[in-house]
Amino acid sequence: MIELTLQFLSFMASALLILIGIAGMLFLDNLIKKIIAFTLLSDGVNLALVSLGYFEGGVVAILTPGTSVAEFPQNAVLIFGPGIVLTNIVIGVSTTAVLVALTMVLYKRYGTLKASKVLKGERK
Amino acid sequence: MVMLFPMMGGEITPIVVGFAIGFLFGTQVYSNVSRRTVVMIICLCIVGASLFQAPVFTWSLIGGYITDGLSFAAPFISATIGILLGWAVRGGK
Amino acid sequence: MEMKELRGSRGVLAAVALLIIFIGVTVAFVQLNGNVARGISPEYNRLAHLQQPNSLSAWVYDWRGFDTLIETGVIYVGAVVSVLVIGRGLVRMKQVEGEEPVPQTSLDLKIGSVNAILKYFIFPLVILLAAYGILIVTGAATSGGGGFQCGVVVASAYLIGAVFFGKKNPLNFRRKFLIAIGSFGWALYALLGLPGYLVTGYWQYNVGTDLWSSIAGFPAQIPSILHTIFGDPYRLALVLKGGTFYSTAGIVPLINIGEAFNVIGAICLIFLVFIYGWSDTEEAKA
Amino acid sequence: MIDAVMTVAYIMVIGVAVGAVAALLQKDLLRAVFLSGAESIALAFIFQALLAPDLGLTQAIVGTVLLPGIIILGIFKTRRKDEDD
Repeated sequence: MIELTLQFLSFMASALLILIGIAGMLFLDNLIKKIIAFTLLSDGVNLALVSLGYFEGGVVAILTPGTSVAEFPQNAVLIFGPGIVLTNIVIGVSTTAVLVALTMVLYKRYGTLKASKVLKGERK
Repeated sequence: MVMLFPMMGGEITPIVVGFAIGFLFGTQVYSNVSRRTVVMIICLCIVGASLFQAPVFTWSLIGGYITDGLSFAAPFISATIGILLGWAVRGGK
Repeated sequence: MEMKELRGSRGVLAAVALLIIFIGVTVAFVQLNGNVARGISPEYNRLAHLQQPNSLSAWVYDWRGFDTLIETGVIYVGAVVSVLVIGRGLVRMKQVEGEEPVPQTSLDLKIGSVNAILKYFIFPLVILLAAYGILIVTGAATSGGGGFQCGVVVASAYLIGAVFFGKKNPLNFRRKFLIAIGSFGWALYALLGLPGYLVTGYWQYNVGTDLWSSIAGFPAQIPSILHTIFGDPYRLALVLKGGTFYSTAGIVPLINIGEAFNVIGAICLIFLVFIYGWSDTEEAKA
Repeated sequence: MIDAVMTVAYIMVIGVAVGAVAALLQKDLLRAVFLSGAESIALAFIFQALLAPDLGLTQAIVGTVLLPGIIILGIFKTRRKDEDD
């Protein structure tokens, strides 16, 4: 039997977010909604990476006044995931900006936000 | 106050750097608000600085540390003053 | 794909495919759950007493400096591509020649009666948000936060000003200013790798802190002049349980400032071009 | 051991999933963007509970101001409602 810890629940939430993101990016017709689904997908991946390093009773991996030097390395959470996630968030922001800009250009040319109409190629 | 001197570098440098960056951004501020608003900004800034507390590893009066529970984020105050000064010097109405 | 195309067999296929993806992801996560090694890393365990306060930034800058270098590049490229796509340039190239660029109307949010009281409070909010961003970047070496956080806080201050004041944005960053600080930030970030490279052979080696000199077999010793230049202005005393340690953050604060400038330039440029467009009239007015 | 932070975190895990589903079901695009911002706030709480406070700060700002800001600016330049014809 799997224990319902916070780590397990976060993993499940991130799996759900990844599923929702993929489904939204594939099956929704609106371009803006596809972009929102993309941000949800990247949120899910970030959550999975962060919850990788967590364990019960850990401490934040930043030295604060009064920390015990000897116990800190054993108690601190794994710092590898957050280090990657910070980069991931940045890349998510710039990718979203480019996607929205391209969507605005598509709207200008086709007069619609529906991906199916854009794919048919009817100019406005 | 433990041993003032070796730590002074780490406490003064953020204040100076904050003031410089604030001045740089202040040169881009354009607004025509009254003098009362400026006074309000300074008051709000001191309140905010006491809310944020002094940065960790700040132990002397220069960094804004007074006692436990009462300390001011000195870079925040200096950044606000830098922005206002830069606005006064190079900014516009 | 339209929703009505999903009825029938294609819908069943799509559902099965999604189910397979979900099961695969979930099984992988269940296997990972609780099976990750504790602690930070063997290297960190050995070196904890020589480490600087914020171990995240130590990781990022000592080990993964390249990664963040590319990240700063990515966000700058994002801004440039946004400018090219929305403003003139890419849109007016060859085969789409006869077409006008995207309408350049400025965002004029008429929030009905956004009255004087709101504006009376928005201006201090914008100024204090910018100051808070500067506080984050100056304290980055000793607490959570860093260059990117500072950049996004200042950029959100810019966005708030643009939304509530329209063209009379109090934090009125010009295009040239944004490009200048963005490029300066990236150059600062990249070039700060040079001292470490010249001395040890590793790009973006954290010179002031000098983590690895105590390891036997490390190729080079850092000259003390570099310690003085990069280390001493940020010298700190860490009062921990095991005693008082003197530490310095090395080049990490300078690198943070570079990244903050880069991010401010890039994200504010994205907002500027989304809101006002890239027309020449804007520059002539200002 | 159940304390306040953990309870909030468990609630927020549910909130993330509900917010994500609710955001994609909206007809009004602005409402969808605001719901995705709410999902981001919940995610920031989870990051805090998972002992990554600087990521919580970043996610709170990026997810509630920057990303919705960019997408809302895009919506203002295109159209607000999801067309149904």
